Amino acid sequence: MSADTAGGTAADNAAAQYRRHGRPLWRRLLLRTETAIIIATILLIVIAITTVPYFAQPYTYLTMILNSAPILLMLIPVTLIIITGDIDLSVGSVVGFSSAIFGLTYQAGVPLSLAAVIAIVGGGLVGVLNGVLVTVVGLPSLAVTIGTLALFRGIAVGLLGTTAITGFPSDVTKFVGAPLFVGAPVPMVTVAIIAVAIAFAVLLHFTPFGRGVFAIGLSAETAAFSGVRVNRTRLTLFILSGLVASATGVYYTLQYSNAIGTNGFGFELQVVTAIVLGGVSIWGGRGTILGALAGGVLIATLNKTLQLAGIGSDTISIVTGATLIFSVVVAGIAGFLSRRRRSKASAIAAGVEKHRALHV
Amino acid sequence: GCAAPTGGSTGTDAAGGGSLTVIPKSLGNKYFEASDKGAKAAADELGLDFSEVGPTSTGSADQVPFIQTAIQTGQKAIAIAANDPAAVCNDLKAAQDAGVKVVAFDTDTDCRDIFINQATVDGIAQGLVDLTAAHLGAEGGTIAILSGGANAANLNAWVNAMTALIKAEHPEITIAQVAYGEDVDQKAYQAAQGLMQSIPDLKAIIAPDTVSVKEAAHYLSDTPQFQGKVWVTGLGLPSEMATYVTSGIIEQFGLWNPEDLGFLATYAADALVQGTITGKEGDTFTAGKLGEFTVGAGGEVVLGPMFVFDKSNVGDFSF
Amino acid sequence: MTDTALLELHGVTKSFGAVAALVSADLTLQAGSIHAVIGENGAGKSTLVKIIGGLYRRDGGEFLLEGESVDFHNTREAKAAGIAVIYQEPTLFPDLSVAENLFVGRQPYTRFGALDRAKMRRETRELTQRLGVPIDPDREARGLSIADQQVVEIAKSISVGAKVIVMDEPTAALSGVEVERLMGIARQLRDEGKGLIFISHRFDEVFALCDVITVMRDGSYVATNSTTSTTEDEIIHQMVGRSVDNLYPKQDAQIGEPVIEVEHLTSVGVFDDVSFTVRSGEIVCLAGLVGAGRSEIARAVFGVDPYDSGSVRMNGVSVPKKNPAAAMRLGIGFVPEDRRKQGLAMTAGVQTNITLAIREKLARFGFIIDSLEEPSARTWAARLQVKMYALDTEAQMLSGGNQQKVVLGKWLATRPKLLIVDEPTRGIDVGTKAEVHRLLSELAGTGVALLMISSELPEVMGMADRVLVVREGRITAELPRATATPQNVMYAATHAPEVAA
Amino acid sequence: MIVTHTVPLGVQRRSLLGRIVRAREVGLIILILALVALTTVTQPGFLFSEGGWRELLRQPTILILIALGQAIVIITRNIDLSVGSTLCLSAYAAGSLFANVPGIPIPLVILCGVALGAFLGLVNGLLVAFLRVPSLVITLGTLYTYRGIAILWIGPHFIRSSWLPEDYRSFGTLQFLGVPVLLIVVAIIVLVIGWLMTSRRLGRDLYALGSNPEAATLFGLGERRLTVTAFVASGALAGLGGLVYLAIFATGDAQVGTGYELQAVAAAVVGGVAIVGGSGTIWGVALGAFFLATISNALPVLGVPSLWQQSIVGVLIVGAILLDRIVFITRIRRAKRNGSAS
Ligand SMILES: Nc1ncnc2c1ncn2[C@@H]1O[C@H](COP(=O)(O)OP(=O)(O)OP(=O)(O)O)[C@@H](O)[C@H]1O
Ligand SMILES: Nc1ncnc2c1ncn2[C@@H]1O[C@H](COP(=O)(O)OP(=O)(O)OP(=O)(O)O)[C@@H](O)[C@H]1O
Ligand SMILES: [Mg+2]
Ligand SMILES: [Mg+2]
Repeated sequence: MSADTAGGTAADNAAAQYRRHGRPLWRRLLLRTETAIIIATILLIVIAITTVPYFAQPYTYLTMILNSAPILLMLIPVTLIIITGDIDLSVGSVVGFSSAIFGLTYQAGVPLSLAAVIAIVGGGLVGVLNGVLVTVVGLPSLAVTIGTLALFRGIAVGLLGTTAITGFPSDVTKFVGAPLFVGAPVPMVTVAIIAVAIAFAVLLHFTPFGRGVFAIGLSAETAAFSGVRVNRTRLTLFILSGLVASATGVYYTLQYSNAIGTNGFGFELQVVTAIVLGGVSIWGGRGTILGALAGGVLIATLNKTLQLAGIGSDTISIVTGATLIFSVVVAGIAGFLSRRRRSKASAIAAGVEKHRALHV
Repeated sequence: GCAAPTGGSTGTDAAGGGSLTVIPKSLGNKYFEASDKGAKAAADELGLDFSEVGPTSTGSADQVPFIQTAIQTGQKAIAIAANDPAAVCNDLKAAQDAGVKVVAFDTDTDCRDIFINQATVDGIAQGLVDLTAAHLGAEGGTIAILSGGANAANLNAWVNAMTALIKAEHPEITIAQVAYGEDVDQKAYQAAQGLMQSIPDLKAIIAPDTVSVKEAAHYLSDTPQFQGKVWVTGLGLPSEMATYVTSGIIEQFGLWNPEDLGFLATYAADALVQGTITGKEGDTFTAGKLGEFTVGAGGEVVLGPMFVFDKSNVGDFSF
Repeated sequence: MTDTALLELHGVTKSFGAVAALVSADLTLQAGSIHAVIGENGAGKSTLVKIIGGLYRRDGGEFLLEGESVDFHNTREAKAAGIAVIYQEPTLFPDLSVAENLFVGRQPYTRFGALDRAKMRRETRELTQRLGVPIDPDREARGLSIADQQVVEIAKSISVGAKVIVMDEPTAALSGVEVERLMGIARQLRDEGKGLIFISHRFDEVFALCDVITVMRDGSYVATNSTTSTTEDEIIHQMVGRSVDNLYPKQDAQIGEPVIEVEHLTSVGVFDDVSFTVRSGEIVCLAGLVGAGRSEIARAVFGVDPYDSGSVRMNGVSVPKKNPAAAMRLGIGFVPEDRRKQGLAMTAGVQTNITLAIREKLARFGFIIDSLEEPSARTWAARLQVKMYALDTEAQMLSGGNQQKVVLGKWLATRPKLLIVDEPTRGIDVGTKAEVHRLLSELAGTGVALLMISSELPEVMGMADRVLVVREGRITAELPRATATPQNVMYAATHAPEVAA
Repeated sequence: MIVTHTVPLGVQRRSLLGRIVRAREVGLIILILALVALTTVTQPGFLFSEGGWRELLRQPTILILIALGQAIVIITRNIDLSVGSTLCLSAYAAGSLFANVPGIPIPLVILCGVALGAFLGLVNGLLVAFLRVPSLVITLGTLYTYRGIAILWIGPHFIRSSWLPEDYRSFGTLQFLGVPVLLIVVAIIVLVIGWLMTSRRLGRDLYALGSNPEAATLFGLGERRLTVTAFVASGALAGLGGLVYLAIFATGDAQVGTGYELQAVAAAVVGGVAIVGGSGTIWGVALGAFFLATISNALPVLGVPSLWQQSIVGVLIVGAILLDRIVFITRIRRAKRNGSAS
């Protein structure tokens, strides 16, 4: 209630009186999940370097990124989908699907690069299917992508059967896993991840299209009334997700020089985990690419640290789950306290927002 | 599952020796828990610093991080049963480049110094087919194969060998179908049901996978109508099969001693580290109580022939 | 209860963080009376209501119910104490049947321990009949008209035997007939000895219905007057601290060429063969009853809804179907009727909302950044004198009137050639209303064509150059300003076309 | 989904919804009968053999139980992804109780298994209700955590059929008038829950909450209590599912129930529960679960190659929801043609 405009003060000096932001900069920067996650990651690395033997080696970071590259790649477009309030659980199966197509076409004598293109296009088509079922037919994306999750995993397994296609040119597979330059702590794929991340970050945060994406997540109806091509946008995102996932499939196949139907099994939940850990609201409308990536990196670092500390993967999955819960619980408590101040109305607003909790 | 209820890894700091990391296909798998037990025993004898780590799932690349860790923590040797030989190859190579000796057991991979084979592929195929053929007798009949994971390299090798063998030596036997239980109880159970119901004159099922053979036996014991009609054999764990063998549902099934497998793998690893063997054909080394072994063609060491269990002995084994 | 008031509030305060919603609110409600609370948008009326209803807890002050001091922790307690609140947006459960909505939380059981649906059905039918609005008890609540939803809410409050019934802007979404019906019900309840609190921005209603009027300004009590002994001007003066001389500052604009031409627009089952044109500088009003299908027509023209046949042309260029983006490019703007669901992203900041519709225009080389958006957000928020703390204040934190201003700003920012406004002053106080009207006629003055949907006859009379009356999805009459009297409009809105024509 | 309904559509839905819901259950029954008939024609043993009949009727029981719980949660506009892990934990808990406490009464073990499930559900419920954290995130977290605990706890051990008392094992195959007792038990549970959801305040409140949480808060319906209740129910049913699993398979290791969560959601959706909450019937869900389970039961019998079975399941899931939607849309179209707008 800053500008007392009763009696019609001149518009421009009224304009001058509006603050740009309700909360001071430090609160806006520090009190957000992205920051918390990034800080947590850095802290973890520091602790690991000082306490975990063998951690402080380029090889650690190299392998860390190599192991998490598929997840980091896939989560980027899925982040946008979640911001619109939808969800795509089929990405893991798309990895297997494109891996199968890639392997089979290559085995059939198609040149590697062409095979890759075919596989990626295949993944794009899965995206089209998801998108059409969600937008044109109007089915909930959660249901649709659970279905396609089963479907395309099935097709991948069916296509390849017991065969594992392995004979990929070793120079390529070597290149894929190689460090950026001799002794570099990061592999080649880092470039790809960063490139994709920047492309999508710009798309999401600095284009009208991206503004539309957020608007859809905030209120699809309002977005539609504001000239956002809601369904077109959602369809586009599903296709992008399909393309990136299948590209990941090709990469994954080469990284482990092996095309089998089970490639990428269970990735979908890892992807969603990283994204929500990165502060993207599963209700849509809020989130950043940076945060989602940070979430992915944090999980990767956790795994690496625990493995080097000789802790078994059973404990690792507990830690992963606990971290995820902890992150939202902290946010929840923060919200709980601020709701105390901001009254129930916003609590109800939260309730309202909850409406979209599962409009996915 | 995991190594011990206490946590994913067990480290015993014994003096001298080298350090050995054993990476099973997945933690909590009964078969590999047994082999790891043997490996640990051997490690203690040899005074190796022993650790067993591995994934909880059997995804193709799930073992990779543990290989990387082994390299980083400067292990002297790795003994691995690869879920996906191709997927772990690059990192195993890296391990070898880093001077880590790589022993493959249970499942072979191209990137290793030596492969400890529980029994030759042909040996296993021969064993199972002989059991079945003996049961079916001269008039033979229709059989089915119920395997485990569709991508398990060793299972596929055995299945192929059996198919070839039957073609070659047993014209009276026809294989109607190869189904996959995917290492999941429920799937294996339903697959067994499917085979018995959908193949009218099914005489026998060969299940070269511990989960599959157990569930096949289980379905049989639940379903008297097929008892005596369908004969089930395969590779199973005595501890799991005991009930079915004692109740007469199952007459015979094969396996080797997984504890010995791990035991031998560990001795081989140690021999490699000590330099007593290099993994080339003709090398010989002694594996404690198991006696002397010779490295065969392609750097393969064979534990021994398949062991057949029946009423008389099934109770005597802990694994 | 002769002299103890039914409900008393003294010096009640409530603030939300930095915002002081209530500074010192007073209210004394007698049984058997209808008590109006009026004030500008943001004066604190709804906040007061929410405190009475137990949704908020007051920070300070007295709250007496039948002389007893009370302090509700939640809506349950308030209900139990005999207070029923009917919020502006009815809060029914769309998937439950009307009967179940009436009895939710206190359904009767048969002796077999199952819900006694027969009983619920019976009582629902009785209640709605008694209110003169029979509604099928087994019908899902989803899709009930706002008016019917309110009837259900009222029936609910009666059946729980509430002593105090609070209605926060119940008439905002209703048309004349429905308002009349509601008033009838209200009087009936008063005569049964209940105390009613009635919030509205429409003076005609307040004066027609209420016995006492309490005025609030900026969260403080101003005065309480008996309806018989006060005048509209006096009240307005108390409300805004100045006199609003002209509520309909209609300035005659230069009416030019047709901007939009709609021909034979038909959407099966919704509206039928709708044709009209709006010229530059002209204000055309779509009048009619709620449910007549005016919004649907507007939505179809703008392209959010599809239509089956007919054509829409902007300055001769045909506007593609079902494509708001294209319509906007051709210069159409649309202020929708439901600002919460269609006009605003409630959880987003004011800036985000204002610049949403012009994001493409603001972009440079296809890219857009905050600093490109801020200036226009500032300008438009200021030009409409939006009361807010900062540009990133969430829309849901603004009072109704200010929210509506943000929506208007959002669309004025697109600099439309044709602006469609659906119920532009719904739930807006006189002061702001006058502003909005001035704004709209200024807009017309600059040659913008205006298509206005309103259920408020005075507004229609005051603003329109031409009135198109819609009845059951058809345009039943076209009345130039001169002949558009309330009688004619209502007649056309309620009678078959040929009679009206 | 976030497709917005403009008023006329909304109006349509109201008048049609009842019919559509009914149509869905009928549709599912037809689908199931068709599937069974088809399979039986090709393999009479599928139905007309003591073994086939039994499996047909008892295999679905596990999925039905967890789908019921899932449905209750989804109806309140939440989701529970932790059911698979919960099932695993309670199955092993029961198993090891039998093993370690010789002669422990079976009902007590069942009670413990269910109680454990309910407790795990309670944890989910409390986190979701009191911190207003999206259930998808919380239960995704507990999916990992519970599974990790299971692996850590169970480790190399596994339930050996020899652990279980003979009565319990035979319970899996026990039949009453030719119907597996397991199915009878589950059927009773379905009826009870169905009755609770349709004819008791609690059930209606759950629907109300999912139908309009904002109104529920304004109304003071006890949002938190209801949310917690729903998750406890889901956990308890998953726990019971674990006990049924134990009875049927008499075995189990740390991987039991992996991936059940998505099956349960699929079953609920196929059974007609709107993912946005507020609508859907328990009967529909039970049928949906039965349908999905029967698919994976029938495909091997039909002799479909193992490797292609999953893709067929996928097609059928997508097909089922798609079909349902198409029926819905065409009905609206028809209704609109008839101009029954209002
Ligand atoms: N939950 C909230 N958080 C912060 N500020 C709030 C909240 N609710 C209301 N306000 C502020 O308190 C003031 C009073 O709001 P209120 O809704 O009571 O006004 P009102 O009289 O109902 O206005 P209208 O006539 O438009 O409904 C406004 O300035 C509003 O911005
Ligand atoms: N038949 C109906 N069923 C359900 N709700 C209705 C119906 N008709 C109208 N409504 C409600 O009343 C509002 C106005 O009705 P509608 O838009 O159809 O006609 P209108 O003449 O545009 O009314 P308004 O004067 O509100 O613009 C709608 O937004 C809707 O919420
Ligand atoms: Mg208000
Ligand atoms: Mg309207």
